[in-house]
Amino acid sequence: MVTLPDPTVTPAPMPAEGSAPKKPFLSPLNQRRWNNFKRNRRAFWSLIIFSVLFGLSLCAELIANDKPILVKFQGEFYTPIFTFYPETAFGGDFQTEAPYRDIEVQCLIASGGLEDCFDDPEGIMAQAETGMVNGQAIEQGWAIWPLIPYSFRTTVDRPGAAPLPPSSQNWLGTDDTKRDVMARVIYGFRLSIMFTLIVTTLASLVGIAAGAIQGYFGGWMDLIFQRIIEIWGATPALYVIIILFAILGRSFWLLVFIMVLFGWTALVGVVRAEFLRARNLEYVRAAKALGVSNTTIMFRHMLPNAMVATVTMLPFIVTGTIATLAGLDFLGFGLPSSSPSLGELTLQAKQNLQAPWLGFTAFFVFAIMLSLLVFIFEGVRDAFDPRKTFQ
Amino acid sequence: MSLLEVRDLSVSFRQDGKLTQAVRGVSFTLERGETVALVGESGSGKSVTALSTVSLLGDSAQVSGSVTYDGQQMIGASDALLRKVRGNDISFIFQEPMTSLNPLHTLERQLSESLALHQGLVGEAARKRIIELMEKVGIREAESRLGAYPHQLSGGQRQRVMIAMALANKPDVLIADEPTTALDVTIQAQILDLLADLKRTENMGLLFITHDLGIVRRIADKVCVMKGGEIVEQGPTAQIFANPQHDYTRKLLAARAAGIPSPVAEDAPEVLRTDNLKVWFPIQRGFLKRTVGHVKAVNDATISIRAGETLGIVGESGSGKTTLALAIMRLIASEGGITFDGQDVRGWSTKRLRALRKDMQIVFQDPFGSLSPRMTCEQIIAEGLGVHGVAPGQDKRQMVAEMMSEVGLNPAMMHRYPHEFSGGQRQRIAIARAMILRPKLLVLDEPTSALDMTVQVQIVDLLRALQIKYGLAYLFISHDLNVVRAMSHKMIVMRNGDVVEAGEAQALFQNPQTDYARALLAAALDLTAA
Amino acid sequence: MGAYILRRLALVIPTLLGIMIINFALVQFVPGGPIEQILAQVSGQGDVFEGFAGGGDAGVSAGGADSDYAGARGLPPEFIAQLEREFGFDKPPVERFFNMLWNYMRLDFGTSYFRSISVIDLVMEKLPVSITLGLWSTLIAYAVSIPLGIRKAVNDGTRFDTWTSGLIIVAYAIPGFLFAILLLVLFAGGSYWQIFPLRGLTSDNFEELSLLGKIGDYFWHIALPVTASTISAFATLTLLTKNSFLDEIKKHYVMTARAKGLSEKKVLYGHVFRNAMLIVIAGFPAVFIGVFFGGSLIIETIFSLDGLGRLGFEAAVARDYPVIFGTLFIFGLIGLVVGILSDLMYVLVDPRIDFEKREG
Amino acid sequence: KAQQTGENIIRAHGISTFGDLKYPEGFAHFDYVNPDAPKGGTFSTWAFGTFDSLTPYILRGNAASLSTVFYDTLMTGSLDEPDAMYGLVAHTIEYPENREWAIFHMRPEAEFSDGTPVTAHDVVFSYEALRNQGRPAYRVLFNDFKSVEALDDHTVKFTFNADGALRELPMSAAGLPIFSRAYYEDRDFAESTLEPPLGSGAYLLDRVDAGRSVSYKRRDDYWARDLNVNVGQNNFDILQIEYFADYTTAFEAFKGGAYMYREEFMSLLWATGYEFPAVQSGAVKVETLPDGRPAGTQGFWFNLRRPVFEDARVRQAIGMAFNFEWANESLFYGIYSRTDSFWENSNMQAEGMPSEAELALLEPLRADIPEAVFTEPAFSPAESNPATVSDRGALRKAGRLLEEAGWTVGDDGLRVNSAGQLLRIEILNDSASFERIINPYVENLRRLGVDAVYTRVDTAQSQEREKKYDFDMVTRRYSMSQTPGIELRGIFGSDAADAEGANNIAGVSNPAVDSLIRTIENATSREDLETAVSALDRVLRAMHIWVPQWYKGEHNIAYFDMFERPYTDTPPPNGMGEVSIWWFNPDKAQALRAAGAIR
Ligand SMILES: Nc1ncnc2c1ncn2[C@@H]1O[C@H](COP(=O)(O)OP(=O)(O)OP(=O)(O)O)[C@@H](O)[C@H]1O
Ligand SMILES: Nc1ncnc2c1ncn2[C@@H]1O[C@H](COP(=O)(O)OP(=O)(O)OP(=O)(O)O)[C@@H](O)[C@H]1O
Ligand SMILES: [Mg+2]
Ligand SMILES: [Mg+2]
Repeated sequence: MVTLPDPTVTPAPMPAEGSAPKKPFLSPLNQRRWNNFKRNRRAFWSLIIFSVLFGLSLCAELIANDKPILVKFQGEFYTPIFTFYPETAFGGDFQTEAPYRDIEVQCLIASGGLEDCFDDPEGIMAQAETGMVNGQAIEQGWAIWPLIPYSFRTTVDRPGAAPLPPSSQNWLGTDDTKRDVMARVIYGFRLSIMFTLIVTTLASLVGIAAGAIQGYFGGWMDLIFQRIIEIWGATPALYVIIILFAILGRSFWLLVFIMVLFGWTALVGVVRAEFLRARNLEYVRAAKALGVSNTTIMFRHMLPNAMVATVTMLPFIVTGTIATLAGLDFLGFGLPSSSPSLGELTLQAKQNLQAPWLGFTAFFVFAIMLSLLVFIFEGVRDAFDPRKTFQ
Repeated sequence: MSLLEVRDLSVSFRQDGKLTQAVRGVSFTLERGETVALVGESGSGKSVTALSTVSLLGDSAQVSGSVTYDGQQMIGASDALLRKVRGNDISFIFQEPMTSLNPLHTLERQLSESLALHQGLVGEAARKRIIELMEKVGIREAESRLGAYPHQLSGGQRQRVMIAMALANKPDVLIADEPTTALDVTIQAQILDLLADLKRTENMGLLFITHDLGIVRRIADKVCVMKGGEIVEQGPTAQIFANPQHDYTRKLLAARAAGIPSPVAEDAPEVLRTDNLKVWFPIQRGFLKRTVGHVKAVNDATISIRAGETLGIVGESGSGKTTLALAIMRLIASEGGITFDGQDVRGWSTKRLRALRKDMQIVFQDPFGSLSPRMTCEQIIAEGLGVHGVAPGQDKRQMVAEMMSEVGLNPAMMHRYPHEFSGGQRQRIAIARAMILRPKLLVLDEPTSALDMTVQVQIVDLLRALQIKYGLAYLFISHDLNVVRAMSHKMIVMRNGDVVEAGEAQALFQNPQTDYARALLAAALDLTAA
Repeated sequence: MGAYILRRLALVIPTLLGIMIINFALVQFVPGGPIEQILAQVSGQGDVFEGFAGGGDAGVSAGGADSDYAGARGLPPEFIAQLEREFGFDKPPVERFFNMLWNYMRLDFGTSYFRSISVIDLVMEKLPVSITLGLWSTLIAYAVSIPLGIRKAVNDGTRFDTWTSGLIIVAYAIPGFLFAILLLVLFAGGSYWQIFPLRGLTSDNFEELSLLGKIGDYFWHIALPVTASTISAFATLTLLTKNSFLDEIKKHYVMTARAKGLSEKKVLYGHVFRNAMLIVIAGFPAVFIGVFFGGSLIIETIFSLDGLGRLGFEAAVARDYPVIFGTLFIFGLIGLVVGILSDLMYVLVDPRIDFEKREG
Repeated sequence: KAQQTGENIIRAHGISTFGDLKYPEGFAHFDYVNPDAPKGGTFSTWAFGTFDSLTPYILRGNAASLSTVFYDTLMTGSLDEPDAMYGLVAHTIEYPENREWAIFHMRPEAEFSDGTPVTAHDVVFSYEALRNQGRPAYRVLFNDFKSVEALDDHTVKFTFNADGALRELPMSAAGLPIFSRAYYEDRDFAESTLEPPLGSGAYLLDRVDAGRSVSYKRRDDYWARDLNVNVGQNNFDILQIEYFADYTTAFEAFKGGAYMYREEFMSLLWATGYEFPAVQSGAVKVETLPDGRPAGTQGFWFNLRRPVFEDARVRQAIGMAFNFEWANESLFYGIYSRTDSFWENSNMQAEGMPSEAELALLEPLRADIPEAVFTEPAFSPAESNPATVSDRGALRKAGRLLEEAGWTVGDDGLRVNSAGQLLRIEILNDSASFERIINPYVENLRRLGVDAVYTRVDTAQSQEREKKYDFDMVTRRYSMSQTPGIELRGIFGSDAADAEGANNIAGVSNPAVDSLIRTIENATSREDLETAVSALDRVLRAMHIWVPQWYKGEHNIAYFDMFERPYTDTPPPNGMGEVSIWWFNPDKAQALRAAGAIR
């Protein structure tokens, strides 16, 4: 049998031909997609920035906290972020957790636990720098503080009425409860992103699957399923939230659950429509002829081609989820108000027009997050577009 | 000044950062009233050359060189100029009619658009002209077909719509990229006559891309032979045929599917039989889609194939061949019995059928449409292996590479997406996909229509070899009676959904019983003889 | 198809029934009911909008208000019992449910617990606001987004694409109510430019205006709220259009259309549009109805517009069950019909589509 | 002075709780009015939300602000006495000393705006309408009414239940609005409507734009226009109320001159918002005026039914963790003052050590009263350090109290008792504006080792939980009367401690308190009353049944400089009378208009 070499292609050695089964990390196709993605500079950098931001926010406790990362006290090391120490451990008088931000406690740490700290902490601390207090040698201690010495629930000691404008102490000012906005944004970013990623992933998976099944099989499956969704869609989420909150108490995971419960229908319609159309296409018939199972046809053959709407909407569903959360916070049905939610920040921005830094912060966080997501997903779309070519 | 002059045309495609050159340094001219035939190996750049004449290639293509129409430079021309020229002065018949029609527009709309655009013809006048055009290209009951959507037409019907569309405005230049592949010989002859007519009366220049050397000999004034992106030889038709210079040309002229299939063992078991198979498509009208009648696509088809046997199906375009094939594969609803491998699969659930699918495969008439656009060639060919757990433990990629070589594709292209192949290459991917499973029954719906002679011979040889080796049964649908003859043991002739004649292939060829079959075979001989 | 439509229509009733059952059951578990709401009002609390309308200063604002003297004495149990009787809570839930169904069957949706107005009238009262906000913002969003998305698809990756993306994303990211407040303070408040009115759909003297004056007055009033509610609406639609077009624009039939010599616009709108925009087109009935029955709680609040957004929220929080059930029923019914229309649109857009069961 | 007739029947032109009246029969006008106040102009202010009804007396509907102006009452109060009433529709009231009934003699000239006379039958009808279909407040009130009958066309007699709050009942009766019986013959009193109602009052409906604005116009033919109780009052031609659904919008509207008068309730706006152009140019006057009424009694109330709160030391300690000084400076712009008494901002609140008179009341009850009442000055929360939320000193003291009460700190920094039970309290709240106050408080409590949680629910749910006493701490505000009486039973009485849905939210159940309430109810003179209230205040404060919050004893107002009033900077104690005794100065208005400040 003659094999005609294809003239248009510079004969390249077969990848992985004959050689040992050393599989590359990515299949060639995925490699091609990844290369396409990388070639979209905007998407690529968005992904990097987003990952860095998210990664940083994951260690929010180390970046913004009202406890030191590391304390040396009387020769011993303490890690307050991870362990509970009563104030008495540092020579204080409370058995409750040491309030490390209190000047007294800072003095105790610096001076190795001198009683005098309760009377004149500033003075003792100044002396402690020298290693001698009132003529006596002390065991000097120190504490390493996070970059932002506030947690999301720490009230800042700064004179004046909240919200306080940005200053060297609070880079983005404080909110209306005198909490550091920067710290809250860091934690809030993490919380919102975690929340939305979990919710979006779950809701989209369920929604896409449901839409796919309905659109693909049609008939009674579609008819009944759609009615169920209609009934479900007419259920006032607010009441379900109220009921579940009343029974189970407000919590992150409960809200996740509720949002998935009510969020999954968002994609069903579009996916169903795309599938209703795509199931008539020739390549689906071809796949059937090949004996490919329904699930594989749906998810390998049809979904990638029916994903336009989904991929386009995903970043918006992601931010939309944050917005919904914000809306719930707004109406008082969201996360507990001490939680660092971006929604609460926007609400405060509305309530405090005289404090524009709140609104600007909220806006920038949303804008940055959304832009990054949109650009990333644009890159993903392009990467999966077989016809997309890059210069 | 020539009507169309191509100078030093080169085209490269960008994929994944690399450039691959598809056409290099192609030059030729086309005069008024002249027919230039572009022949050559599948994947040699014919379609790309044709498309670049009016800048229809996508963004990924880089075109250099010059193409002038009537003295106007087309490469890099303004949109306005291109728009004026396209459709009116230079018309196109695309290679793949199945995917080239807007799926959501009715025939009437597709056709009337050109008329309205360049001739300002609307309303009743346009309608009359459309019907006239459709009848010219041999679509019967044209009036009732006006409201049909492309997916309701057979492959050949779609191709004819494409042709009608191209001819609607009486262009100066017609570029026809394999315009008759899906047509039976009778219609083919009719179309060729029509083209010749136009050429004569309107002084039209015709750039004709085809694999059918018979046609070339019959209508071309000049022939350009392409291989590997270059024109390796060009000259007047008679000269080329009489005295080919290039190796490839010689090989091409010599190639021809010949011989007859080796006989089937007497005791070969029956793989498939159908009993009075019937497929009627409802004709629906109005918003509520009331059924007002039926297109009787297949009526009472009773066939049977044994292992190692090939059943050839011929018949005019639209006679129900594809429909029959699909029904046998249980891909569309049908009435009547289907027995596969001794089991009556009529009432089987799709799930149950799935296991059987390994043993019954089909090569679709529309290869492009049948390839998932977002899967690479490798994934497409290998998919069946995974689904059916064929040859576990073997390196799938290796198997795919071998299969690709066998059908004449360079395995290095396995990471490309379907749209990055030529028409013939796609067809071969579809064949490879089916063959890699070594099914007991293979339905081939016009599997060689887009292949040049050399590759065609290769494929026919391959099919025959595999048939002998594995005892495969083929259902072979084709308009190319040569190939049918070379492949088939038995044969049926279809017309308007009915099987009008059935029997041993050789006997039928020698001695057709019905008028229809006789006419069909005569036309074929006529064409080849011309 | 006819059979399918019949099936769909036949399913409307069980679906509605399902909606009513679920909601009725749900409501049985909601802590606090209309009576609690009345009690709260009696003791001077319970304004449902206070929380986000920016009011309230931790209770002090309630000062001076003549709160009910009786609030200090506690309501007599007989009174509560009487209220329960009035609201029908003395009957078992099942009986109440069937009563309600019976009434609904006669298209009697009852009256609000808290106002002497039938649910239908209440909805009608709020409609103008909702229609105004919905209609104009939808129109604007569609009129801008679709052409923009198409242009972005054609110019994919160019500078134009980048900056328009940036713009719509930023617009989307602006919290709508902040933007609304900003507009209000800048263009309607007393500190900057007092160009637009602060609230309402029309002026006090609307009746006396000439027709042209009326139209002008109307648009003058809705300029700010519509701007505020539209600002974020472009992003999704634009990008959806763009991406759908990107998917479609390189297909063969587009090449065919080009080869016919059609202008780019005709190719895009005449050929690609219908193929690419199935979802958008078919979603239109829903959007269109959304226009009528959508509500934007916060925009309505800020511009003191009394629309369905506020009605819905108020009814939910105040536990005004007749209003809740009534609106649910009416909107549910309309939603179901629109669902059918929207599915028919699919078929109209793409004749290949059907809803029959497919052999897998 | 009221004149005595026969067997202790009193006939007078007015009535008050203890019988003392500032104004004699035939007085010319109230002291606080300007009898020559010019009539004219428009007074406009704003209201929150929307309205859909003009009848404020029924449950249905959201009545428009000021929609009581349509109606006259039998008698009317004065702004400079706590509880005195003088004849309006009635010229004379007649009642026995024990006040078991009251007869009102009505002025024959009184007429509704359609010219029909106001008769005793209308009063009876009004009573019945309110009793059967009116707001719940009336039904509660009418529990103490035995009957109302028209003795003749112009004489109506109210008879009260002997065990009711007889001291106040005649005044309650005198304050009822009078509806026209004829008018309601073909109308349903219980339905809310925007139809202009028929009354006999000084104003008529001018125009109503449903939900957006309502205005009332002065009647020139008002029958009581020159009556002494009305002299110098009802000066504006038009009273107009603009509705806004959003506070910011409302404020912006004021800045832009959409309405002319605004009382500011938000510290935030008051502190930061009033520097807009119109203020700077002097077109808008910004003033702070004292408020003479008892401030609302607002605080976090403990649910004394809960075992954790059994020990008063626990309650006191939890109170100490609330740093009001910080909150005031950090959250309220320093505008509020700390509440320490239940009768804040009034002379009834307890001060220092108990007086002789108080001791006389308290001594017999000593057994049931915390000892501190006798040994320490009336309890006031200690001041905390405003610079930081958690005042170490306060927390240290609180911690000590908790330790004494047996709650010691465990290994995780939270307090447990000897039974190993966690000191856990839940603060229930339904209002967004409290979050910023509760959150730091909760943080502070946690620092104290109290496992405090904060739960936000919606109003109906919070009402339900309060009704069932399912909370540990909750914010509640009671408006205290200037003449406290029987309502105290509801708030602090042991009868109300356990009944579901009662008003005694804290669940106070103490015989001494009950006894003091009875003393208050039965007080026969204002001095006695004040002594008893002050004693009760002292006792309640020593019991630590709440964590008092804050109050604002003043009005913050801003208005376009076109209104004038009969006082300079001390309004009558019971109100500023901005709609009733202020008047319009057209010259000033003209000047403003000329300056472009208003349109
Ligand atoms: N979905 C459909 N709805 C209605 N009619 C259809 C449909 N599919 C095919 N037909 C009609 O059925 C007839 C047979 O079509 P079929 O595709 O089987 O023809 P064919 O023999 O394969 O022709 P060709 O050689 O042109 O491919 C044609 O007239 C075609 O128009
Ligand atoms: N978009 C594309 N990207 C990359 N390569 C392409 C693309 N389109 C075509 N090619 C390659 O260019 C070469 C020429 O293709 P062309 O379609 O012109 O072949 P052809 O001569 O028409 O063949 P056939 O007879 O099979 O239709 C082929 O090797 C094909 O694989
Ligand atoms: Mg080709
Ligand atoms: Mg066919």
